[in-house]
Amino acid sequence: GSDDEDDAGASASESDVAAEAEADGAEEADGDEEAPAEGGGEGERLIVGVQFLDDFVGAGVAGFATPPAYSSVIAQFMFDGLLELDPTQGYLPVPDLAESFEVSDDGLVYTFDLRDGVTWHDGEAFTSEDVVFTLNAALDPANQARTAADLAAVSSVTAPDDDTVVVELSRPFAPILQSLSLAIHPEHLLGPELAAGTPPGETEYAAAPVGTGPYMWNEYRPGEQLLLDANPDYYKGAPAISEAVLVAVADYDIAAARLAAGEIDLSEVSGAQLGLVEGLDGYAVNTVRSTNVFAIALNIEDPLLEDPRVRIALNNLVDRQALIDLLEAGLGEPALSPLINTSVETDAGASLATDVEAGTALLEEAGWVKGDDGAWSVDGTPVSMTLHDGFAPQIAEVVASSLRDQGIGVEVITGQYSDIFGQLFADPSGFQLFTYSFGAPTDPDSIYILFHSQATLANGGFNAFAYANDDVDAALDQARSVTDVDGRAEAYADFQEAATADPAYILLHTAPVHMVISDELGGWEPGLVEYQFVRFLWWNVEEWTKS
Amino acid sequence: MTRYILGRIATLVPMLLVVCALTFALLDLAPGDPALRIATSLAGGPPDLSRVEDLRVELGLDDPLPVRFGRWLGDVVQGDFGRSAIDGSPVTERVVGALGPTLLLTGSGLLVSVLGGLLLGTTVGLLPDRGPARLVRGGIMAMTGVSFVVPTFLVALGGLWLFAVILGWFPAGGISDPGEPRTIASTLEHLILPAVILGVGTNLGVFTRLIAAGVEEQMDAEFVRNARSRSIGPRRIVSAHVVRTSIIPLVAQVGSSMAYLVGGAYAVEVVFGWPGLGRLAVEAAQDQDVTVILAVTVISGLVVVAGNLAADVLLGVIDPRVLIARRTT
Amino acid sequence: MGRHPRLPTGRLPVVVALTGLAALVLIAVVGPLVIDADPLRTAAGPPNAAPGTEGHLLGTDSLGRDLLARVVIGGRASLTVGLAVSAIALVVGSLVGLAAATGPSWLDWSIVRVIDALTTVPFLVLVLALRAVLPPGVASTVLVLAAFTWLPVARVVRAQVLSLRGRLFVEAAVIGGASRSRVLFGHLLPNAAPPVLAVASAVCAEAIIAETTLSWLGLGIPPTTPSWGNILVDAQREILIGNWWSLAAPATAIALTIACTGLLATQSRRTGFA
Amino acid sequence: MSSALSIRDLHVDLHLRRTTVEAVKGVSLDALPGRRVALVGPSGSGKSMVARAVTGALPRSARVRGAIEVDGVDVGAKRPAGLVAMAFQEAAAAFNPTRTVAWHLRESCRAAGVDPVDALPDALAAVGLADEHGSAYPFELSGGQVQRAGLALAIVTSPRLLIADEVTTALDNETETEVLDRLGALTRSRSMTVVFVTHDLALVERWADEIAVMDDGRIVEHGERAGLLSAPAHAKTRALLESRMPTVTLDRFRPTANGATEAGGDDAGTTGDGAAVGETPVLEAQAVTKRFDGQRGRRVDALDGVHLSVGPGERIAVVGRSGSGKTTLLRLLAAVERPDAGTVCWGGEEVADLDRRALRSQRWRVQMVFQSPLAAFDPRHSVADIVAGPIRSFPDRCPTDVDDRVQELLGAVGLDPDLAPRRPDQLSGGQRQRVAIARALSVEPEVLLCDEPVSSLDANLRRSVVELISRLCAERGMALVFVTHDLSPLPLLCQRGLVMDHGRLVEQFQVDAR
Ligand SMILES: Nc1ncnc2c1ncn2[C@@H]1O[C@H](COP(=O)(O)OP(=O)(O)OP(=O)(O)O)[C@@H](O)[C@H]1O
Ligand SMILES: Nc1ncnc2c1ncn2[C@@H]1O[C@H](COP(=O)(O)OP(=O)(O)OP(=O)(O)O)[C@@H](O)[C@H]1O
Ligand SMILES: [Mg+2]
Ligand SMILES: [Mg+2]
Repeated sequence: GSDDEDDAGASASESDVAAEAEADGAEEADGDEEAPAEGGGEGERLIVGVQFLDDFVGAGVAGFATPPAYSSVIAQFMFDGLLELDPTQGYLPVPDLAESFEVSDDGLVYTFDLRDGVTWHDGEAFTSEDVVFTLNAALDPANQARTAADLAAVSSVTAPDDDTVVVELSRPFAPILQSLSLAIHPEHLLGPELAAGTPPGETEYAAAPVGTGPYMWNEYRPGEQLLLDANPDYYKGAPAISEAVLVAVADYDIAAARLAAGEIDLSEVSGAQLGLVEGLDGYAVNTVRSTNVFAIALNIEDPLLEDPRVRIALNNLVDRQALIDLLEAGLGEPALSPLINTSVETDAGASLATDVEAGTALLEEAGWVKGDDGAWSVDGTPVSMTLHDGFAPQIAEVVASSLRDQGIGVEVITGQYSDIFGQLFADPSGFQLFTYSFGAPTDPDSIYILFHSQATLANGGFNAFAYANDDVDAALDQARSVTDVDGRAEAYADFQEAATADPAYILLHTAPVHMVISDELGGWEPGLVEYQFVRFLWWNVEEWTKS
Repeated sequence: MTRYILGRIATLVPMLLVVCALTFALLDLAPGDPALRIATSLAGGPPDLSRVEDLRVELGLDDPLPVRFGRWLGDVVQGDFGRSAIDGSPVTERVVGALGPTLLLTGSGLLVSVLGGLLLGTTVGLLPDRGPARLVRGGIMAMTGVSFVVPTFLVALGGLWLFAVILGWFPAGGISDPGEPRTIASTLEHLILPAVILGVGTNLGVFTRLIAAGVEEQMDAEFVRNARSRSIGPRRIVSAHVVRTSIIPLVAQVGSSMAYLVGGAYAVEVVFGWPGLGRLAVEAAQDQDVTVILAVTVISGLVVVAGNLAADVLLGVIDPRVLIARRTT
Repeated sequence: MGRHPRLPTGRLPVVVALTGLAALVLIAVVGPLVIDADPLRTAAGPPNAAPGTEGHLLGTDSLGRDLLARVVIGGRASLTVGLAVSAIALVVGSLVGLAAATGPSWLDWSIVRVIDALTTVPFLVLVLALRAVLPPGVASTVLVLAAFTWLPVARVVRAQVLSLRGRLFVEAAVIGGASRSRVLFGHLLPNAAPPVLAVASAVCAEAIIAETTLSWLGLGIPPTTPSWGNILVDAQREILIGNWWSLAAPATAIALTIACTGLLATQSRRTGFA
Repeated sequence: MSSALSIRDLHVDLHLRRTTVEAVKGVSLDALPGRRVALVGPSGSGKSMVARAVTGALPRSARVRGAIEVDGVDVGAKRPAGLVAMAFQEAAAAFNPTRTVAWHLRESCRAAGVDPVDALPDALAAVGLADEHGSAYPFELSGGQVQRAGLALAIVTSPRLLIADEVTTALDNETETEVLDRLGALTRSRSMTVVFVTHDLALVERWADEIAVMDDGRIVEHGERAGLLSAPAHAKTRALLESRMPTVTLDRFRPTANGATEAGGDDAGTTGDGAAVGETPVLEAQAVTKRFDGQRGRRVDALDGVHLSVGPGERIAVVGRSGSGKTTLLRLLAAVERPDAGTVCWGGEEVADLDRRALRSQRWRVQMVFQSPLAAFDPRHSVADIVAGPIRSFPDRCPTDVDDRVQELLGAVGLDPDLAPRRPDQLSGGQRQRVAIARALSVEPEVLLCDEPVSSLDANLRRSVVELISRLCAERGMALVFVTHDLSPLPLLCQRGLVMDHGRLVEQFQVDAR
């Protein structure tokens, strides 16, 4: 229910939502108290196949050092944040450890009222000290926290009393609520160790972390599995399934095999494995739309690509349907906007749709000449471009092939992710086309680092080729500083219009997410959309049942 | 003999040093700025360039190569392999923890390929190359030749689907059942399929052929004719005379296949979710996690060296002429 | 009466193997000039089209690329890798192994040490390190693979020669005034040949296979240069959904090549390379 | 009384790649229990093949027809362990090189169900070997020692039928007598039947009850010893008997010095008497010492301060008991083994001082005929390749075409040119020995070192080979060091002789030219 019609001020709106959500939470908690008794969940075990388990555990261990997105697997099982992002409401931040919160009118002071009676897995009481500690630790450069950049607008964190936390910002920053959903760690365990100068990853705490979430750390067998036990004292009520095991799977093929062998209850697979898991006895495949957009970044400083008409034409000429059919088993969607499937998507991207005639016309307009053999040339030289790729060679090949079909010479250069990106960071000028992937899973602001002229690689952004468009910049800045939903939506509409007229990317398609789930499992509810690596699969794991 | 072994061991230390220095230098040649790489992975995106400078100073990356190597070596000698360049976690535990499973898997894989090679190679060497026996020979050669034609990862994937998924005879992965404690029985249950696949997928073909070649040649040797004249049973002729002499090249080969096995078990480890060194190495290689790669190098180097030493000693035991040649030179 | 032991070129299996190899090489060299399908063109036909589908003799892969064109051009990369790697390994390995077994003891000592040292460097580390220095491609793959495949050859040659060296016939040849190289190449090496050739044939096979594995790890010949290895890797999954031809085409090509080299080795062994 | 051995119409065909060799063409032979039957005949006539056929030791390429029964048991179908055993002509090759002698003996015992505790030392003692020889590897033994070890291996299980293929060729007279005496007692006491293959007619005279003469794969004559020797019926038998060289014993020669001190203690003047006085010796060993460290601390002083000087064209015989160090001396002289102490000189130059290249360029000067030729041939080379080996290294030494020269050499040692493409293991014992001689002669060396070069040749061939060597010495001025236990060629061949014992020169003697 993201179509909130409340037209009151920003703070009121947020509070309302928060209050609503609080009520929901209470209801859920009530329901859950009965669940274990009814479902006979006692002794049940949830077995989940997870890629990059070691990385996730490593990140979860130093959890505060990681945006919730990256640590989501561990964080959603073991930890809570001040707020959580509700997939059923377009990832609206709703109360979690904070019972409610208030935002000052100038958008600079956030006051959180903490939930009472929450305890850590070791029995200690959860207090505002823990929140202050975690946020300060994340901001401390010594801890090299990945979240530090997201929290850059925070100027101070204080705890007037045990139940209240006040976060002050130096400037209005709309996405801050999302950032404040990061996992909270126990001051009484981690605090002394960090104070002693131990790096987060090497603390004793990291070997057996303690949270407030629905599941508790039991045992970690590196490279193999992570064993978790249900937290009987979880504030929403004890989870119905008494044990959770996260099993490492090296890739989707192996996940498919272990699913087929009946060894795991659920795992994600990619489009390529659909043929293997469809019709598998005892499992169902759930396909979820996604915001994960594949794109080709364009080096706008390259003479061939300077002209926006050429960049629009490339968008028109690329065969998106081929990508979807060949790589996503026909289940992806053509992406004409970087904000596809988010709450702020508009139809501004229509002019980028695949349309060979329009593209051809635009190229001719831009001074390209099509020869008798169908090959394009500029100033008598046949057009030939390079397409660098570091992670999706098949996408690169299909794109290159479809552009070649249109008479544009494209040669694919693939390599290892770190190599190719290393080259890019070192010197982007040798590149023309470059495969990229991005998306706006929880807050549309995540595209800021892709389009804003300040977000160059040198500044820590992802705007690889120093794309700069004043209208785009203005719209993105505006979206950050207004805090009301409609105001932001308007700003993003402006952004999309400007970005469509002057594309920085060839936008390709979205890759949907396929979850294979055992029929024995109940209570799983997908978010609206999912994004690469940022899975909100587990957001309601405490409600799951297994028969 | 004891002297010889001690001598060999005394040479191991400098040898490992050379290996470490070599690897260290090679990895140093890799293009790209390690500080940038670390900063990138720490930041999970484009790093803050001033951070990169800090890191460079912090990690002493501007020091000359020998200085860095010395520092690293000093730490390693104290049992500290440093911190992962990717997530900053300590490497020592991970590498040491992965060593056990790797030894188990490669050891069993080697056993499978040696025993299988002996059995099948001898069979092939003994069967006449004519008549219906030719079919059996061809059959065995084709079967063991699988490893020549099919890459190990495909054998592993195929084996996984056939034996674990379709037939359900073995678990499909891991070293223990999800959520259950590790026991010897469950470890064995999980070990069989990957070990057999590793043995068949890597060395069985070579071993079978080596043995077959030797047996075929030795079966007409004068001393075998002599043994026949002494009414020594065919089985004993094969086991005590022929195999012993044909096994010499095999033992030499085992030594060099150690590294192949240790480093090469990766495919099997990845496919079967076996928490071993190979898998660690693959992941580290893909992440370019230099610290982990170095640690894996040292540890697997130790294993391989030990294996080579064992093979060398064995060679001397089997073929006295080798020992004598060594003693006189 | 031959001066040196010769490959028994007159024997049928050898003729078959040599012809087979020559044919494979010829197809890889000439084939792409004859076939007009573009091996890189995706959606050239329907994806996963069965063999015999209009215009696609061997069918298409999951990206709708023509398999025949891909396998034929893939032979260029794969055969280059297999043959070049085994040639390098055989030559370097034999020379080094011989030098170790017959040279002064310090040389043997150092060579053994170096071989031991190199064999302890795990394959992946070597690959990664060399890969980091060399741009990905066929030539660098050959170098990477040759860098460690000569080791087993050298070891086997050394072990064989060591056990042969003490034999009387070598002594007799020395008394007969055989030059050092004649002893090495006329007596020791040919006698060591059967297991060495068996290993070398394994090396050729191993190289072609290792190329595949490197592709699987994403460290091999880039997918934009088709090789049997990366075609195979692309196809590994398709077989489970019924597209056996994607796998069968490169696998058959690999199997044929390896069968030919294997046959050569077996034959040279059976006839004692003479 | 039934026969201990009964062979009926035995054929052995050897299928080579291009041809088939009919080695045995219908042999029938009976031997009564307890009898000793000598099987004699020219080299290559098929004697060893008959022996192998009886014991199942034929090469893979062999196809057999005919019936063979031992003690009424058809051994073609099944050979119970301990029924029949054979001592191989080339003992060195009959042992698994990676196992000790005792290991083989124990293996035989186990197969035949005999307790090795007594049988093993008994068998070794019977052939005059000590326990330490048992624990040695075959390649650590001298020629005569392995030969006796091979014999021990055959008798250790006390078989009903013993086949001995040239088992005394490497033994000196004394040792031979000892071994035969003990063997005789043993076979008598166990009423063993013995079939022995030999070229040594003296041995036949002394030991055989009956004699069977083979020629070209057939038995041409068979009868009681006395009758056959006095009135040979077949032309081949007569030829063999006639070409026999007169038996010679050491007493016949004139001692010139005795004791190692005299022979070796002084300078070259002592040893250098004879033809060599005043001239630079072509080959010289000064106070050479060689010690081997064997298994279980077995330590052998194979040579202990030996002096030897060979003048140009001088022909020296070296005799001595089995294991006394003769072969070791030759190997030092040929510079394929280094002395522990002392020096070896070629033409006045110390071998140890020559660098590898210089040494190699001199190799043609000193050529050697090995005691066990099979092991001294590259198993993968053909006869022609073997003979041509040295010529290829020293093309100057052979002005004519290599192939022609090979044919010529084969002819000179009485070998059929058809044998040229064969591998060494496809030859008879005598044929191999002649190949070895042909190889050594191919570059017309200055010094020829011969280690029992004619031990496996029949009387006929032996004479012609000895005459060949003698002629070459005379015509080309080739010097000769001739190790032998059979003294009969000496008068024809040598000027003086040395006696070795336990690694020392103990005596010298002068041979009067005939
Ligand atoms: N490689 C070796 N290792 C150990 N002992 C050896 C080795 N070679 C020879 N011997 C020993 O050295 C002694 C001399 O051996 P050599 O071969 O010179 O004797 P020989 O006089 O030639 O005897 P024969 O007449 O029996 O051939 C023997 O006792 C033998 O056992
Ligand atoms: N393995 C073999 N392959 C082919 N021919 C062989 C083989 N062994 C022996 N011969 C041939 O068979 C014939 C008989 O050989 P055999 O060994 O029986 O001779 P022999 O009578 O024992 O001679 P010698 O006294 O020289 O030992 C010879 O012409 C020989 O060349
Ligand atoms: Mg014979
Ligand atoms: Mg001797």
